Amino acid sequence: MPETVEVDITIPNQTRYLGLIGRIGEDLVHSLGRYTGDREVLAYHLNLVLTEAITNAICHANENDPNKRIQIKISATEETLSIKVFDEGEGFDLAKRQLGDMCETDECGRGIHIIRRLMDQVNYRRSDKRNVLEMVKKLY
Amino acid sequence: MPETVEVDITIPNQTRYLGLIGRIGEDLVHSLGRYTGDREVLAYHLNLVLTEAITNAICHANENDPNKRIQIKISATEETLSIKVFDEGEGFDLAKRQLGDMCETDECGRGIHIIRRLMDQVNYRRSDKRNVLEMVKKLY
Amino acid sequence: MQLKTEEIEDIVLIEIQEERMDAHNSGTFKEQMLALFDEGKCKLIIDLSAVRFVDSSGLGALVSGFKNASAREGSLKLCGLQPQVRSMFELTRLHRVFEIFVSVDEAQESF
Amino acid sequence: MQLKTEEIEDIVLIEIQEERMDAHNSGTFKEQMLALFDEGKCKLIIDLSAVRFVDSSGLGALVSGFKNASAREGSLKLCGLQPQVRSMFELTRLHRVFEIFVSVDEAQESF
Ligand SMILES: Nc1ncnc2c1ncn2[C@@H]1O[C@H](COP(=O)(O)OP(=O)(O)O)[C@@H](O)[C@H]1O
Ligand SMILES: Nc1ncnc2c1ncn2[C@@H]1O[C@H](COP(=O)(O)OP(=O)(O)O)[C@@H](O)[C@H]1O
Repeated sequence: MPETVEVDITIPNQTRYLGLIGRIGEDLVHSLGRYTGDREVLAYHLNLVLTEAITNAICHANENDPNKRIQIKISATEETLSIKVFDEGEGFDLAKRQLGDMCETDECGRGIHIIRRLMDQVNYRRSDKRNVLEMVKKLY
Repeated sequence: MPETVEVDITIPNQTRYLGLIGRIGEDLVHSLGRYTGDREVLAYHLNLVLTEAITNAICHANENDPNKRIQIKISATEETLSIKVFDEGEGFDLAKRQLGDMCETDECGRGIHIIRRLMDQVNYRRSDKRNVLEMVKKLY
Repeated sequence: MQLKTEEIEDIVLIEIQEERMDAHNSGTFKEQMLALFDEGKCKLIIDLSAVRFVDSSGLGALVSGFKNASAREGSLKLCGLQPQVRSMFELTRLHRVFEIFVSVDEAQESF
Repeated sequence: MQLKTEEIEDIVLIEIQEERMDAHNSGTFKEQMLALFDEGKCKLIIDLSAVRFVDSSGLGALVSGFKNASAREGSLKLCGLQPQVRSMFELTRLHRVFEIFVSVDEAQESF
């Protein structure tokens, strides 16, 4: 049986919880059994992609509606980190978000690019009545 | 709608994950909206009761069997912290664990007493094919 | 956002007193900078030495300040970046946009 | 468990170099103390200043060391307790069992 840690968190649709989820991501990285890379860097990256994905879910999908909720699932094995962030919005076309669209001094539009740069697989799809952004990072 | 944070974690049946869950408990306390007491003390106490309950589940209930798993649910509102720790063991009689049974220089037997001292409600019951230790702390 | 500001002649030194810059506090930070621009201040040094984590919203707030300062013929310079924060600027290529210094003193001398 | 030990005449000073003492590492700590008792050492000072968290297993390991030291006509004394660690001894009434000192020096002088 693979040694898996699974964390499933539901938070109110508020940016004040971003720090909590980021820290939980960092804690998780520090508890990984074997990892030969730089743990501090991996911890920052996990914190970052969680923060970016949840911010989008809160602000774009759930449009800051305080009655909506965000669910986050993280699954960690010695081989892979897998993250799912669920939103209750209209959805968007991930494929259309291309780096070419942006200019260096734009104030926004960096979130998805950052996620793509740091994760090995990223996709966004409908799941029941919600949407889910799925991100996978290989650890070996 | 009450502002609730829910965390549901599943870990392998190993004491090496105690620190992770304890830290997540501390992170959660630091993200609580209103809390007028000493947060550092509450964070330590939550870390401690999680550690005690999970240690019992790993060592007594799941008897260090590496194929078993431990599930922990934490639910935090501004009023209450509620914790559930599920084990896959034979169960035990919580009511029979009384402080009178122990002597100051015993090496073990302090876990349940600590949990009872720090939490407002503690009970242990069968739940489907598992057992669950439920602990509630009032925050106001 | 918790800031400590100090004026050195026409330069405003802003020390960010937060561990984390993210979508939760960078909106306020943008407004705090706008208030300075409204007072006619347009030479800013942002000391990031206390910042351990910055996300794209935090970077966006800094870009906003940078553009506002430049539009007023001033400038916004950064200093005190922790290594992981520094690498965020490289990841997003923003190290080519900002003037980044090691210390407050070096940033100040460059004006 | 990560320890730093130093011998001062017949006293062994053990500095615990872990932030956390719990069921994951206190079994090993008990064995490490047993190894010292086997070598005939029975005067121990445990410096807990690096320890931020201790649970009932950590306390149990200390009680085990205490009883073994006493049985050999020696003693086990504690020092450097952080406030939250100190309150664990009060919660479990173990502050009435152990001799607890502020510093290593005070513990050493008491022998
Ligand atoms: N979960 C989501 N639901 C709806 N739209 C989204 C979602 N995530 C991203 N988007 C869209 O993609 C765009 C780019 O997102 P991102 O790269 O994170 O930059 P930013 O959030 O700064 O605009 C957003 O402006 C938004 O239109
Ligand atoms: N989840 C559990 N499943 C089975 N037995 C348990 C469980 N939790 C506690 N016990 C029983 O209760 C006893 C007292 O537990 P505790 O007070 O934590 O002290 P200790 O674990 O040091 O013995 C244990 O020794 C064990 O027999």
